[in-house]
Amino acid sequence: MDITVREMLLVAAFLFSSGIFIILTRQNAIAILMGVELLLNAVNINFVAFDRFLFDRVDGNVAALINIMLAAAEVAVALAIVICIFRGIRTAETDRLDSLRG
Amino acid sequence: MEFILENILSLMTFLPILGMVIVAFIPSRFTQAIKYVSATFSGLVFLLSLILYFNFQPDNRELQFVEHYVWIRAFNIEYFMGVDGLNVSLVLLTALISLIACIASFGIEKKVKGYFSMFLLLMTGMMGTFVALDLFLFYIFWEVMLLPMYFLIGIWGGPRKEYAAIKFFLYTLFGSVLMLIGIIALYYNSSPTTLVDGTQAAHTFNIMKLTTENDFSNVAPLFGISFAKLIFILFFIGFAIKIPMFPFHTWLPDAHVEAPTPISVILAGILLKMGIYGILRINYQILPEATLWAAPAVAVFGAINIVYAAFVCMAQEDLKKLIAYSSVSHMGFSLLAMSSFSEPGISGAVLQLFTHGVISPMLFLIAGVIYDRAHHREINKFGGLAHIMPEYSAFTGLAFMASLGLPGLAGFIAEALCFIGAFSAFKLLTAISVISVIITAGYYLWTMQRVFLGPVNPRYEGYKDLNLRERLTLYPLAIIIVVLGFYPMIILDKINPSIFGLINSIKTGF
Amino acid sequence: MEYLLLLIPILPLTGAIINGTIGYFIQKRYGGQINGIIATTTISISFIIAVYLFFALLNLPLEQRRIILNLYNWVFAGSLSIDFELVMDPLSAIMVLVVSGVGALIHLYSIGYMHSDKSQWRYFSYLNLFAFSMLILVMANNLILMFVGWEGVGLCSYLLIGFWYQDIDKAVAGMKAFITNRVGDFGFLIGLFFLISGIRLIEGDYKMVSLSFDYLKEVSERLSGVHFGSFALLTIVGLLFFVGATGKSAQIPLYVWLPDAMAGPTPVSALIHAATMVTAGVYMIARLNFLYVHSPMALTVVAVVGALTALYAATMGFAQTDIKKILAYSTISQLGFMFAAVGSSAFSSGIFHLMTHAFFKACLFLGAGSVIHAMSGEQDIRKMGGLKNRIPTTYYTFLIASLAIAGIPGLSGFFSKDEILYKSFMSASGFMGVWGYVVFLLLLIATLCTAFYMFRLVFITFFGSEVRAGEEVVHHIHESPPTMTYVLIVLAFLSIAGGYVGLPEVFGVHSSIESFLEPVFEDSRKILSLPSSHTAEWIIMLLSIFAAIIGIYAAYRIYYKNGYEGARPIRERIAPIHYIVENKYFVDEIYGFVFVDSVKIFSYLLSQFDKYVIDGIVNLAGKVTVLFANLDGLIDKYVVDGVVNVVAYGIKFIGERMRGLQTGRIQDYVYIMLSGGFLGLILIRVLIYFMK
Amino acid sequence: MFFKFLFYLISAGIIGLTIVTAFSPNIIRSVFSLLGVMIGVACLYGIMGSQYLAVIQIMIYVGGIMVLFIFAVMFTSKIQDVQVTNRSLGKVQAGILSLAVFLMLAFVILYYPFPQETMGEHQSVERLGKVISTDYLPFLLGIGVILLASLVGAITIARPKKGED
Repeated sequence: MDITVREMLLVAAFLFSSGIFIILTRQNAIAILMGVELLLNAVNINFVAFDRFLFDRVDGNVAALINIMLAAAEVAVALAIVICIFRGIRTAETDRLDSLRG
Repeated sequence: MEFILENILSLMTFLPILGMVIVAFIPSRFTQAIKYVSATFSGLVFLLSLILYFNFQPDNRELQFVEHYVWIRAFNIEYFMGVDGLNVSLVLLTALISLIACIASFGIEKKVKGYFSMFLLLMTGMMGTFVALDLFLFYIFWEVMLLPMYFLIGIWGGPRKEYAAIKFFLYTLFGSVLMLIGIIALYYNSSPTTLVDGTQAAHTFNIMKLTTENDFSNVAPLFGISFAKLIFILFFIGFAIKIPMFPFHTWLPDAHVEAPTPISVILAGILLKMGIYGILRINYQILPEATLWAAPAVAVFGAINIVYAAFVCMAQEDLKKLIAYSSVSHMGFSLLAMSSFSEPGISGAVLQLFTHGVISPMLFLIAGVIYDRAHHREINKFGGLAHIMPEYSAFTGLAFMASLGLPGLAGFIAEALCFIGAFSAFKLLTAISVISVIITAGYYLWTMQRVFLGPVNPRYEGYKDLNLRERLTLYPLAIIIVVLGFYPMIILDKINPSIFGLINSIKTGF
Repeated sequence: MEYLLLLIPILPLTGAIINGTIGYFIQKRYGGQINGIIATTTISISFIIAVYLFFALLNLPLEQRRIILNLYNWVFAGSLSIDFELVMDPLSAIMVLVVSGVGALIHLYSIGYMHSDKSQWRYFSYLNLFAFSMLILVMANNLILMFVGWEGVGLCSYLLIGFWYQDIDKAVAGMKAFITNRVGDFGFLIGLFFLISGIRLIEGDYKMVSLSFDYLKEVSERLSGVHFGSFALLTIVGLLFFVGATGKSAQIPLYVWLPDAMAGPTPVSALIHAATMVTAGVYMIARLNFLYVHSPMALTVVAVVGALTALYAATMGFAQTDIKKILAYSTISQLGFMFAAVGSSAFSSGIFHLMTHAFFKACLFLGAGSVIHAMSGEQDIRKMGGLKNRIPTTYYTFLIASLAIAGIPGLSGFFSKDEILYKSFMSASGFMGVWGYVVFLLLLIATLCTAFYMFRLVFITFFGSEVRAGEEVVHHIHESPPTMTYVLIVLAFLSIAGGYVGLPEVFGVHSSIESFLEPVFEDSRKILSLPSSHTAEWIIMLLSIFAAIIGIYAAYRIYYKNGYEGARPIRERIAPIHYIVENKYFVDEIYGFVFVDSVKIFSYLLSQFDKYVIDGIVNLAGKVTVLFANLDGLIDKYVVDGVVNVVAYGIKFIGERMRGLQTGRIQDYVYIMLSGGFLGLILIRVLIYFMK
Repeated sequence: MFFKFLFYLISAGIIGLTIVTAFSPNIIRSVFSLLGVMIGVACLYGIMGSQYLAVIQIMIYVGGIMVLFIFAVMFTSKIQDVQVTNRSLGKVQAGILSLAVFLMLAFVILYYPFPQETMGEHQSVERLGKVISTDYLPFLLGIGVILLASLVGAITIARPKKGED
């Protein structure tokens, strides 16, 4: 068993930057949410990795667990909003949602 | 049971807040649910107050059911609650009248949720004011009570509600500002002592400590006036507005006339009592010398209250205004009696708080009943109602008779004790005040005659007699009035020993 | 046995509660008679118990004739401890017998009299409540409890006078009665307060004080030494209590309510306003005899006022035409006799007259009720006449009672009135001095007047050839039902026999009522005794018989033939005086102006003062504050706000330049955020580099 | 060695699927590849010995969240013709920026002096359970409340208003 913490973290970092990339490029609100999910997963991997490789503790696991649950809550609300908006203006493109534009 | 008895005062004070939270979570469509939840919480508080009252040991002159913790250490503020003979009857009264008023509120239809939230908050404020024994805590509850009252009058009131609400608010706020100055002055002149957990404190807000460990008569004068006398005046004006004492009484008729019926009930039944209670608790206990100094003036104001308000009652056209002024007159009895420093006098004054606290709510409920039907309260426009609404008329008769001090009903014993006590100190003043016995009979019977007797006014034909809600509020009060008339010892038993202690402490300095 | 005492007042109370709560349904379902029967039963049982207790009392030795029931500690505050205590001693016993006995008869009578009324349940409830209050009044063993009854009977009187409240005049009459009584209570209460502070003065602050009559008797000796200013305490107290008594017992100056009180149903007038309630003042003074004997001055005032009232009210009876009002003035007059008696320290004579008066005046009122019943509600004697043969039972009983009140020998009124005349005469040589003769003379003239106005009434009403009323009324005239006539017969019998319990000493027998009451009054007699003279008694007896006969003869001369019209020549000759007397000396009008109107005006002025001056000051303060606030507002707007506005405009300017950044696109924000982050990082790195 | 191999395999899968997610113009494909990523992450947890977390990951992400995503996509478009545009804008700048982020993270990861790696005992479910139900109990309760509240909120938001279809 010689996986190192660095390798694990690199995978997470990749996920993280991919998430940012998705958020930056996509117009569709659902797609943006997917990017956010990627970010959260990357962070979770980090938590678990630190727990596993550096400290003999489970606090990171707990944090990851809470993160997952929060993500669930967040997604539920966010998708509800998306559906609500879609029903109103028949689009999920965030570019069109500029009623609040300054 | 053990838990309840140990925390009964906090429970009684904060249960309504819990009720308020629950009410806040009920959607405002479910008005019935809101009403029943509020009534349940009022009922619970009343139940607790009964437990408290019958577990109260009158012969033990110590404070009972004490809850005493350090609250804000930085300012030596303590969470200190307790009951003795002075406030135990008032706690019972508060719970009782709140319950009655809550039932009477079932008729409210406008913004029910907001109304009951405010109502429950008001209950907390009132209960807290009566049981707090730390000046700061007392002040907080005193102010907590003010806000809901403002909204209750200002939103659910009659045509001139804004004027009345603002008048009430400003008057009371003016009083409480003076009181706050007094509280701070007392705090900074109190001697070092220990808090309840044994830590040292340079100053204290604890009323009991201020009473027993401090003598304010020796503090250096302020602005050329003796410190104790100045503080006495500050507190006294603050409380006098609440009583209300002539010439600070003009908020009361307006507030009563504009307030919805249950709020009038609360105002007359509980809020007015706070003035007298505050004077007895704070002025009398903490500043005995100044109290002795001020007693003749207080007695004069009491006599003016009694006679002046009685005369003003004669000329009133509005039923509610008449009852409001009669409240002013009746609070004068307490004021006059307690400045005599005799035991019958002060016992009578405290008993008067209770009996008036039962009778005047009944009167306001009665005024509310007729207002609900006729939508006006002009005495001269009625006539012959006794024929249309016999049960209602019977209750009105009972309440009027009780209020004019008919022996055998609750009002008499209290008034007689007040007069007996006062007469030993102020013969002429009391004799003048007794004139009110005639005037009171005059205005009540005249009202009775104009509203209920005489030929039936066809305009009011077909009015329904009391409904269930009105019966639920009037019957208990009527029963209490009769029972207290024949057995006033229910109350007197509990208050007597403490009164004895209070008078001794005044007469011997402290 | 003590608990039987409690039953006496409680039974009528039970009746009152039953009739007051479910009586309405009873009447609706079974008819009003049932209400009447309930009420009558309760009070009758009370009467039976009272009789039993009376005999039980007689069986006790003289010194121990007291039954006391201490129920519970009623009021306790400071050094004041008042018990709820009932007592049955000879004085109470007589009062209880009169109240429950006459009361029971009148309840019975009412069943017939009220049979067509719609709210009999209310009537009988009030009547029973009255009986309860009156019994409490006479059985109370302390002043405060007595006051409960005292006010309770006042309340019932108010309720019953205004029983037919839809007639506003009747309602007003009730109110007048209550408020006039309250004026008396004002005096009574202040007297009470004086008494208590006097007791505190001699007992100190810490001795327990109960206001029971035994206790008062005990301290009365010491109290007689207390003075407030230049007045003896007991004089002040006595006079103030008497003020209370004038209210309740309709004496000068507070008698005005009683004639108006005749607005109530006739049995009520008989029970409350003739036989029982109005005698409460007399009872009170007799009960407090031990206080009064220490103050001859108070007693003198009582006697003189009583005698004045006796004459004054009798003269007012001359010109009245309402049958009930004549009887009302007669009652006031007779009460004056009683006060004269107790004022002359002849307490037992006063009580004796109280008792006989209860019989014959109840009989008269009920007779009048029967007449009114027969006349279909007509009360004006000018419209009556010749009723003798049409309603014979009523006529004979009425005649007997009239003879009794006029003081014809052999009937009860003669014995009691004669006793009063004699005692008041003797008091002149006792403590009263010349005032005693004044009282005696006034009473003697009043006796004459009594005989005159009573027989004026009898002659106008019952004699003459025809009834002076309309055809229909005449057609309806009928004797009353048996429940009413039997009561009349019983009362007429009592009007005759009642006097024989108090035969005068000159007949060589001992007055049994006087000896029965002896335990109550004997201590007082030791302090204040009247001399006795048999010669004087004979002479006075003859004088009073003479006066009565003159009065009756005068009435016969004037009224026998032509009824009311027979007095026309005299009336015309003294027209102005008649006018004044007919209008009751305008006392009502004067009182109305001096007290009622002035109070109304005064209270109106005060309320205006309250509204415009006191509240005006408050509102003015409010307005001034608002004015200041406005001024302040102006400053705020142009000075303080000016500065603020400059800042705000600056920010607005910048904001408008910056708003382009606010695209609303998430992507832009992320760009900016990340780029900013990087820039920040680089900046920090550079800074660190240079710091090193 | 087996784990190492497995790790590389999974990592490669994750990376590949992530790239598909990021670049596919078809949103359905994006969603499904994201699903794959999630499963991969769950496998990573498993490799690291947090079996419990792996199960949770699969249950919540795969079973819950991803299904939600799919539903959301379907609600916002007609399933037959995938009209839902998945346009991407400014790929170049975004690429530069995200690459910069990745490089920075990689730099930190590679050069940060991590402490000595310790291989503790298994991150057993038992241990996790103990910690959650003692030290972290309030958090757990709080999360529960938040979850409830957000679900209620989501329903309220997504429910058609009266008068609408």
